[in-house]
This record gives sequence, structure tokens and C-alpha cells, in this order.
Amino acid sequence: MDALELLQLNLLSPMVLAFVLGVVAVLVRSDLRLPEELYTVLSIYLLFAIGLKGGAELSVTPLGEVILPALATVALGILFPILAYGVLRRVGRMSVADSAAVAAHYGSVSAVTFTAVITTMAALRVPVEGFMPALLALMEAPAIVVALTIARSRMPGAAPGGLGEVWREILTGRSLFVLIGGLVVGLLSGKAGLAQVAPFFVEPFRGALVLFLLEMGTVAAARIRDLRKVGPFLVAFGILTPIVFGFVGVVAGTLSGLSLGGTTVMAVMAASASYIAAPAAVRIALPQANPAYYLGSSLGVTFPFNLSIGIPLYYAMAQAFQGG
Amino acid sequence: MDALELLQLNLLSPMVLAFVLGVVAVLVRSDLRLPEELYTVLSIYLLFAIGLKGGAELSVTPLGEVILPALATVALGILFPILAYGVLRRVGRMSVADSAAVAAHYGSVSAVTFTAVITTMAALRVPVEGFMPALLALMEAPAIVVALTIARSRMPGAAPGGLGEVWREILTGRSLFVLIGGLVVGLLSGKAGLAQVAPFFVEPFRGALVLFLLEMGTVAAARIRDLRKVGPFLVAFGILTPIVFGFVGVVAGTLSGLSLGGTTVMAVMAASASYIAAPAAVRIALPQANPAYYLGSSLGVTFPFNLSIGIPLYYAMAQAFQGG
Amino acid sequence: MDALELLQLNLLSPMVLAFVLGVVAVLVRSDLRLPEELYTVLSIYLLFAIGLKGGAELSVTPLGEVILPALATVALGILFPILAYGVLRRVGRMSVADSAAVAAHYGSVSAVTFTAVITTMAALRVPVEGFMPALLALMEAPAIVVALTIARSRMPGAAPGGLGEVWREILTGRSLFVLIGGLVVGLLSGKAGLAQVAPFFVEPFRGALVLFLLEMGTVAAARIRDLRKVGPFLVAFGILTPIVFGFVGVVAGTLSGLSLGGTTVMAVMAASASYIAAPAAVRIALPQANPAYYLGSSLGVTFPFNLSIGIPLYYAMAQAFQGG
Amino acid sequence: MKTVILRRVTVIAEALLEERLVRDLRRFGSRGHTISDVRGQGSRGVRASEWEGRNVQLETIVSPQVAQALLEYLAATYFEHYAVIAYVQDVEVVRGEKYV
Amino acid sequence: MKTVILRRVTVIAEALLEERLVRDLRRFGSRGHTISDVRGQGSRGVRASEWEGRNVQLETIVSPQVAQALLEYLAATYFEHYAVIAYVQDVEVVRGEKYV
Amino acid sequence: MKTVILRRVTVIAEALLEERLVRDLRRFGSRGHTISDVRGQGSRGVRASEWEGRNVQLETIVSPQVAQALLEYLAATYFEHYAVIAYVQDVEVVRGEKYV
Ligand SMILES: Nc1ncnc2c1ncn2[C@@H]1O[C@H](COP(=O)(O)O)[C@@H](O)[C@H]1O
Ligand SMILES: Nc1ncnc2c1ncn2[C@@H]1O[C@H](COP(=O)(O)O)[C@@H](O)[C@H]1O
Ligand SMILES: Nc1ncnc2c1ncn2[C@@H]1O[C@H](COP(=O)(O)O)[C@@H](O)[C@H]1O
Ligand code: NA
Ligand code: NA
Ligand code: NA
Repeated sequence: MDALELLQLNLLSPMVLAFVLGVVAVLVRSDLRLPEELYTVLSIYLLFAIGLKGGAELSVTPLGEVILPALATVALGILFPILAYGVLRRVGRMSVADSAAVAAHYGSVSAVTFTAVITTMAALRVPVEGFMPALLALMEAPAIVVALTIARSRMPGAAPGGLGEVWREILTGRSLFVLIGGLVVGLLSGKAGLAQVAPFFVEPFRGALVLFLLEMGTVAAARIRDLRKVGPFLVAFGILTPIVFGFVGVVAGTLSGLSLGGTTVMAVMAASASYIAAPAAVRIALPQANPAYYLGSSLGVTFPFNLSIGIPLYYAMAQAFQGG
Repeated sequence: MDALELLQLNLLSPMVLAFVLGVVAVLVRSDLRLPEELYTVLSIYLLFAIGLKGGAELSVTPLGEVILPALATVALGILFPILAYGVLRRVGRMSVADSAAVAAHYGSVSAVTFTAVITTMAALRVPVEGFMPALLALMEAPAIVVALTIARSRMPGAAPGGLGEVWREILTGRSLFVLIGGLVVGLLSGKAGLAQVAPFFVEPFRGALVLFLLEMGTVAAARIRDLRKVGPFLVAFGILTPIVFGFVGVVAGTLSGLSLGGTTVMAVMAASASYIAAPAAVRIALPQANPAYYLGSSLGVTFPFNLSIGIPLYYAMAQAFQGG
Repeated sequence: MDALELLQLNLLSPMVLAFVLGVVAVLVRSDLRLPEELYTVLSIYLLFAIGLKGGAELSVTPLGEVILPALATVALGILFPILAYGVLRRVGRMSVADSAAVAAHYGSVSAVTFTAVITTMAALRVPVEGFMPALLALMEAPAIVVALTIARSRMPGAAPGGLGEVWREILTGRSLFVLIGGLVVGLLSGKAGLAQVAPFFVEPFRGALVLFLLEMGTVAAARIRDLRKVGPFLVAFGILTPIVFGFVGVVAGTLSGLSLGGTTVMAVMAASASYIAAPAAVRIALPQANPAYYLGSSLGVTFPFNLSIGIPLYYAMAQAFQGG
Repeated sequence: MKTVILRRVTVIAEALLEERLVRDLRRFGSRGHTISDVRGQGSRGVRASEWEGRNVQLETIVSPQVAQALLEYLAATYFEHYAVIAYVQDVEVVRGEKYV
Repeated sequence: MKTVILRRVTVIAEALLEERLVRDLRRFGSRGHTISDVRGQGSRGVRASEWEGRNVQLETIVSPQVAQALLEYLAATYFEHYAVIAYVQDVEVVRGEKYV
Repeated sequence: MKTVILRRVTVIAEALLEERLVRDLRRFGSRGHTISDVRGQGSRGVRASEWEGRNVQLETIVSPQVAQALLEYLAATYFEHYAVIAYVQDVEVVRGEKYV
């Protein structure tokens, strides 16, 4: 399948179409309001399911296989926020607080985008290393801490609380907690445990993701009006950064020995911007930063870009890079 | 299977029994309160699933097959409210506002009754044209607009807002929006897309409907105390109208070339009374009308009648009519 | 499989691990808050599903088989609260109100523990009599009424309302109502009816239980701080009572002719303490009793004990007793 | 616009009592009420409904006499054993006749 | 701390009207509002939104003039056909300038 | 029935701050509070928690001194960067001693 076919296939997948439907619902001011409780429940379900599968897989994976990709993941999580901060501050001329805030988001990772690429790879029958959810967990926190440390060193006295509180906030935050929890449960109960709950956590997974993306569409659409405040620089940043970071992810994935599928997933992790863990941590630790910037760019630009065009693009990149 | 067996089978189906259980819960004042959020989520799930399947089916249906049934559907949607209005106003001697309000409900269609008949046909292994959900979407709006237009022409100045607002209200209303959205997603992503999400949207569908009907039972039961206010005329109207309209549906379905299953579904659509789209539109556009009348009759009388007796009755009618 | 292997298997099951994860979430003060609506929906789902399966099974069971176990169940439900009251009042030197309140909980039964043992038996492929859910329904109410009658006779004038209100409260209470409702629906619609809804109510059942236990963990953890108020006597009571009652359950199950699986389930019912029906009834009828005592012991001690150690223990007991 | 001064009684209680409190309100002459689901902490650390999560907050607009009688009854009936608080404020309403 | 006395207008209405009421509030000069989902009973036994369960309670802090105008408009527009009540109270706010 | 006049402080804030605000309340001497989930709009169009949907409304009944101190602290700590408003009203409570 060539890149264009893949793009078309992706754009017409129930996932992407459901997301678009959610956006349309907001644009035509439909009273389609999915209850917040559904959002909470589905995000816990998806993260726990991802973790569970990853953990069960991890239970049969030799540790040696995981070490290199894990190191690469952490390295990217430290490198990306520094790069992003530099660009935002120098090129974008944004304030220290806003630059650090946006950098935290782009260095970290979006669990839903991860879920989407896993589902896409499954639909394409491209095998993916089972331990990728563990890497997802590894990538979430470092970037946020690095970015907040930068802010703290540049604007002493302005940020309340210590970095300890930030770590605590991230680690006990819902998304990382459930993901790691799922990993541990999967690791301990193994493949036999997973088999018991597969009709709930494995088989309906894609469908649940479609429903979730319907709701995500309504959420992201509410961010579209931020785009005016965000300005052209951040919109460009929100499209170019994932492409560059995605390419770095392809290189890192390949070098650390991941398969085509694993490399694509690594690229998507690199390219995606957090919008659950990062906003919560940033809002607490860096209240001066304007949420319109970091949410507008990560949720209003980068998330839809990755979901629709990014995933096939990074897959094509990985094919090209590994093929060559 | 003869009509009586069918009736018995239907009355003892988990769907109908769950509905009865919900009614009983209210009558014995059980504290069984299903959260409203569940109601919202399940109704979105059911409508989206119905649309998805219909859309996927539509993607492989020659347009020619759909045209006649679609025209018939719209014709009924225009005819029914006019008929109903006449009867309510002349025979029932109800006010203009109340007559138009009730007429809007009986001309429009109940998505849950539709879902129930689809499920029943599947249980009986009677094939149904896959595009029926598209007809469901077509039948929802016209009757409401026609009835409100009648009211408007009879009581100038009394109704606020224009008909444009009514159309907008109906089209962006949750139920129609999700149904059409599901249709479009299904149409674009096709049977392959549907297959991906079948373990979530197709297989558990009947069970989810049972849970939904449990909740519907509690909702409908709350309308039973309205019956006193509603009076004997509206109760009779709520039983006779679906029988007459159901028969018209059988004729229209057969003439437009639908199969036995499709004709039965068409009859149920004709016989059913809206209680999601219509009440919302009527309450906004015709606040003078008494909700006890239109909700009491559509939800307290007609819905339970159709669910329990109506569906087997219309099926028997269709058999007799198509057999003869 | 010997007892230790079984214990290990149970402790590493997704169910128990999810429960522990919920406890950990509270201990590390994670913001993992599952919406209450999910709790309500899942508990209704689980009880209805249990009832449905039990009812469908009951529809093909000769009545004669059920009578002896049913009598045994009611006998235990009357005996246990009297025993428990004696111990709490004499040995524990607790007040009349508190003794009766705790006795009501331990005489009654925990539907979730029941669900857990059913799931465990299924995972071990140990057959269980299909009518056990009917026994569950039988065991819930009597103990509560007996315990409240004791309180009433010992402290005349102190308790408001009549016993009639207590019966009403219990029978129409959500948990018993849904369970009995499910039984009746299952009984009437039979195995054919159940088959229709199996992809929703049967197959995903275990996974839904895992999600529910995650939430139960957060709930039970909130009770752990009660343990200080509860004191060492009640903690000991909360561990020894289930062991003793569980053994009585093994004897009663075996004598009334139940299989190994059925006897284990009977033992778990005997050993488990209510925390849905009993607290609600006790709080209304005996407000003087301190909830920290009855919730702390039943939810903070006995539930986790049964879930982790109790179930394998009673199974081992039943094996030993029936083998000998 | 002519407004009338009436009393708004607010009762915050464990959810278990909702139905009973509504009956009480009616019995004392309240012609309507509004309920919201809330959560809270007070002097009573633990109660039966706590693990089910919620308190309810009932508000009813009534005449001063009804408010007074209601408050006395609630204090006497519930304050000792149940987690309940109640307070009163003045409110200005339009078309005061519908509340009394 | 210098506080300013303003008016808190509370509107309780069937959920269907939420969007419209918010538009009304804005139009009459409210600079912000807070909405909660509530349930209730009043003189109107039945209404279209009842079976969808909820009322909404809108609160807005405004100047006395805005409060007065708003109340008059709401009474004239909604009280006859819809399930709506409204009342006003004084509140003391910090940094009163953001509300007017 | 003897009632005491106390102060009801209402704080409406983005949900993210809930835990912190509860700690603040306690620290300033509040003996209890009630929280409801609400939604709202104000001068700040956008904030981090907005897309998670909710604000929280905290209410606490306290003595006038505590109310005053609390209000000052909240204004100084949160008003600049967070979406927070706060206001105070008098309330008449039964058994006032439990609140102070
Ligand atoms: N000082 C207070 N201010 C506001 N709400 C309170 C206060 N004290 C108690 N409450 C509410 O009343 C409920 C019962 O209080 P208590 O009986 O003191 O446990 C609590 O759960 C709170 O919701
Ligand atoms: N006396 C009252 N006190 C508090 N809330 C009320 C009162 N009367 C009516 N309400 C609320 O206003 C809504 C509409 O009232 P009504 O138009 O009288 O049916 C009710 O559903 C209640 O939520
Ligand atoms: N005038 C007002 N009346 C009632 N609530 C308000 C008002 N202004 C703001 N709020 C509430 O306070 C929150 C924060 O306001 P702001 O900081 O102005 O964005 C809003 O989301 C509303 O819930
Ligand atoms: Na990233
Ligand atoms: Na119809
Ligand atoms: Na027991």
C-alpha cells in the first residue's frame, strides 16, 4: 500500500470520521453533549486496557529487548522540551512561562494519539512490539519536569511549590497512574489473566476508541476558536514540530532496534503533544502561562494533525527509512 | 410461527421484560435510579450504532432501491401530522396548540421503537433492508415541521421564533445528529470500517438495548400518572393511531417494494411516536401546549403498546398483506 | 492444584490486582476518581447479569434440587445475625445498636464477593449450580430484619419506623431489586433470551468486574482510616467471623447436596458481609449505630480478606470436606 | 417590578435522607424545592452514605413562618444522629404568591 | 479588604432553556455566570424536559440595575409557559469592578 | 428556635484548585464545607481545566473573622492567575457553635 492509499484509508477510518463528527457537532452547535463522566470512564478504560495488554506482553519479553528503546525514549523526553523551548523563545519570541509551558506539552506524549496508532497498526496488520505501552509511560513525565525546571531557573521566585510537587502531581495524575497500574496488573497476571478479560478490554477496544474520539472531537473543536489568539507562529509550530520530532522518533526507533510497527509508534509518541498530564501540571506550577497557547496548539492543531495526516506520514517515513 | 406465538415470544423477550421491570421499579418505589448519564450515553450509542450499520449497508446498496421507499417515508411524514391534527382537533376537541403538539409526535418517529423492531427481526431471522436507518432519519423531521406550521397558521403571533429555528433545532438535536452522523461514518468507512468496531457497536447491541429499556421503563412509568390528566380520548388515540398508521405503513412499505422485514420496520416507524426530537422542538416552539398530553400519550401509551403488542401485530399485518 | 497455588493464582488475578490498584490510588492520593455514575451503572450491570444467568439456569432446573439449599440459606440468614450479635455484645462489649448493626452486615451477604467467587470458579472450570443467584437473593434480607428486630426488642422506642418499612426498604433497595428482577427476566425469557444478550451481559462480565473492583478498591481504602476507630476487636472479628461462617457454609452446602463449586459459593455467601443493602437499612432504622464500625469492618476488613484469601480458603475447605 | 421578601431554607444532608426530607418539606407547607448533588465534610467524619459519595442540598423558598417551623423540626429530628445542617437567608422573589 | 455589595440573581429553569437564558443574561449586561444541574418540583407538575431529568440553576452577580432589568424580562418572557423561578440576594464581593 | 448569624463564603474556581482550596479553608479555621460541580463563564475565556469541563463551587459557613481572613487570602493568592471568584453573605444557622 502506498502512502496516499494509506492516508485515504486513515482519513476514512471510523476513528478519524468520528473525531470529525465531534468537531462538526460543535460547529453546527448541535446539542450532542457526551457526559463528562463518559470521557473520564473511557479514558481510564483505554489507558488501563493499553497498559494491561502491554503488561501481559512485557511478562514474556526478555528485558534486554526493552532496554535500548527505553533509553531512547527517555533521551527524547529530555531532549525535546529543550529544543522546543529554544525555538519558542528565540524564534517565536514568546515569554519564558509560555515557552516552557508549550515545550512541556510537546516533549511529553499524547496517550490517545498513541492509542490511535496502535489501532491503525492493528488494522494494517503491522506487528508492534508489545512493550510499547511501557515506553509511553516512560515518556510522559520527563519532558514536563525538564520544561518546568527551565522555567524555574529563568524566573526565580515566580513559580510556587517545589519540583517534588510537580513529580508527585504527574505520577499520581490519572493518566499515568492508570497506565502504569494497567502495566503492573498485566505483568503480574500475565497472558492468562488478560485472556479472562479480553472480551471487555481487548475486543471492544477499537469501538470504544471511536466513541471516545467522537467526544475528543467536541473537545478539540472548542479549542479551534483559540487559534486566533494562538497566532500563525504557534499554528506553524504545531504542524512542523510533530513532523520534525516524528522523524527523530523514526531514527531513534530504528537505531534502538524496533520493528517497522514499533518505530512508527515511537515516531507518533515523539510527534504527539500531551494534553492531559501536561496541562494539569503546568496549570498548577506555571499559572502565568496562557492556556490558550498550550491547549490551542496541542489540542487544536497537533492532535488533529497527527490523527489524520501524521500517523500515515510517520508510517511512510518509517517504511522509507527502514527500507533504505 | 403464528401471530399468538409471536406475541408471546415478544412479551417474554429480555427487551420487553426489562422495560416492564423498569416500570415496576417506579411503581414499588424502588431506589433503582439509573444515572441520567447512562441514558444519554446509551441513546447516543444505540443511534450511532444503528446509523453505522445502516451507512455501511447503504455503501453497497444501489441508489435505485432506496428511492421509492424514501419517497414513501417522506410522504407519510407529511400526511400523518395532518391526519392526526384533524382527528385531535375535530374528534378530540383539543386546543390548536395541543392538537398540533400531539400531531407532531405521532407524525414523527421513535428511534427506540425502531431499534426494538430491528432487534426483533434479527431474533426472528427475518432479513431487513440495510438502508432502513436512512429512512428513520428521513421520517423524523418533516412531521414536526408540518405540525408546527399548522399551529403557526392557526394562531398567528402566538408562537415565538421562525420555522428556520425549528428546523435547526431538529437537525442539530442530539438524536438526528448522531443518527445521520453514524450513517455518514458508516457510508464512508464501509463494511471494512464496520468490521473493525463490530465487537463494540454490533455484537453487544441487543444487550445494551435491554439495559436502555430498563431505564426507559422507569421513564415511561413516570408518565403513567399523566394518564389521568390525559383522559380516555387520548389513551384511545394513543392505541388506535399506531394501529391505523401501522397499517398505512404496511401498505406503503409493500407498494414501495420493501421485503417482509422492511415492510414491518416501515410499519413500526409509521406507528411509533417521537419522544426525543418532537418534545424538545415543541416545547421551544409551542410552549402553550401541555406536555402532559404529548408525553403522556406518546411515552405513556403508545411506546409501551408498540413495544409489547404493536411489533408482533404489524409483523402479522405485513405477513397477511404480502402473503395475500 | 493445591491450596497455595490457588491462593497465588487468586492474588495475581486481574480482579484482585485491580482492587489493590484502587487501594493504592487512594494511598498515594492519585486523582484517579472513577465517577460515581460508573459505580452505580456497573453494580446494576453486574447484579442484573448475575440474575439473568441465574434465572435462565433456573428455568431448566427441577424445583426439587433447589429446595434444600434454599432452606439452608434462609436458616443461615437467621442464625448468623443472632450468633454475631451475641459475640459482639458479650465478647466485644459493644452497645446494643452497634452490635445489631454489625450483626446485620455479617448475617447478610455481599453481592460483589459472590460475583468474584463465581468468576473464580469459572476461571478454575469448577462447575457451579446455576441457581446460586437465587440463593444470593434469599440470603440478603433475613439477617438484616433479624438483627434490627433484636435491636428493637432491646431498646424499645429508640428506633423509628416499623419493621414493615425495613422490609420495604430492603426489598425495593437497588441491589436486591435488580438481582431479583434479573432472575425473573432470565426465568421468563429462558436460555434463548440469554443467548441474545450474551455478548453484552455474559462475555464482557469478568472484565467489567475488574473495572468495578478498581473502583471498589478506592472505596474500601477510604474505610481503612476507620480501622483505628474500629479497634483491634472488630478487626479480629472481621477476619475470624468469615472463616467460621465460611466453614458453616461449607457444611450447610455439602449437607444440602451442593456440588464442590456450589458449596464453595455457599461458603463465600456465608462468609461475606453486606455493604450495600445492610448499611442503607441500618442507617435509616438504627441511626444511633456508628457507621465507622459496620462499614469499617465489613468493607475495610472482611471484603478485602474474602476477595484475596477467603475465596481460595473456602474452596480448599470445601475440597477437604467433600473429599473426606 | 414588585418583589416580595421570603425565606430561602437550605438543608445539606446525607443523600439517604433525600426522600424523607422532601416529605418533611411538603408537610410543613413548602410549595416547591430544588435539589442538587453535592459533597462535603463536616464534624461527622464518617457516615453510611459517605462511601456512596454524595450529600444532597435542598433549597426551598417559603414564608418566614414555614421556615421557622421547618428549621425547628429538622433540628429536633435529624441533627443528633444524621449528618445534616440547615440555614436560612432572605430572598427577594417575583410573584411571591406562588410560594406561600 | 474592601468589598462591594452587588446582587446575585438566581434563575432555576427547565434545562431546555439553558442556552436561551445564557444569551439573555449576556444581553442584559451580565459579565459572567455559573450554572449547576439541579432537579426540583414546583407548581407545574409535568414538563417536557422533566423526563430528561434536570433543571438548571443559573447564578449571575450583577449590578442592582442589571438585576432589576433582568428579573423583569425573565418574568415577562418565561413565567407564564415555562417552569422558571428567579430570585435575588445581596452579596459582598471582592474587586467588584469585574462584575459591572 | 435560636439562630445565630454567621457568614457563608462562596468560592467558584476551576476544578484543578479544589484540593488546594479545601486545604486553605481548613487552615483558616473552617470547620466544614460543601462542594458542588458547576460550570461557568467569566472574564477569563480559556483555562486549562476548561476542556475538562467543570468549575467547583465551595461553600463554607464560618465566623465573620474567618470569612474576612479567608477572602483576603484568596484574593491575594488566586485572583491574578486563576479563574476564581468569591463572595460572602449572611446566613442564619441553628446551633451556631458547630461552625466556629
Ligand atoms: N461549616 C460548614 N459550611 C458548609 N457546609 C458544611 C459545614 N459543616 C458541615 N457542612 C455540610 O454538612 C454536611 C454534614 O455536616 P456534619 O453533620 O457536620 O458532618 C457536611 O458533609 C457538609 O456538606
Ligand atoms: N418554593 C420553591 N423553592 C425552591 N425551588 C422552587 C420552588 N418552587 C419552584 N422551584 C424550582 O423551580 C422549578 C420550576 O418551578 P415551577 O414553575 O413552579 O414548576 C422547580 O422544578 C423547582 O426546581
Ligand atoms: N458575574 C458572575 N456571576 C456568577 N459567576 C461568575 C461571574 N463571573 C465569573 N463567575 C464564575 O467564576 C468563574 C471564573 O471567572 P473568571 O475568573 O472571571 O473567568 C467563571 O467560570 C464563573 O463560573
Ligand atoms: Na512528544
Ligand atoms: Na409515526
Ligand atoms: Na454473610
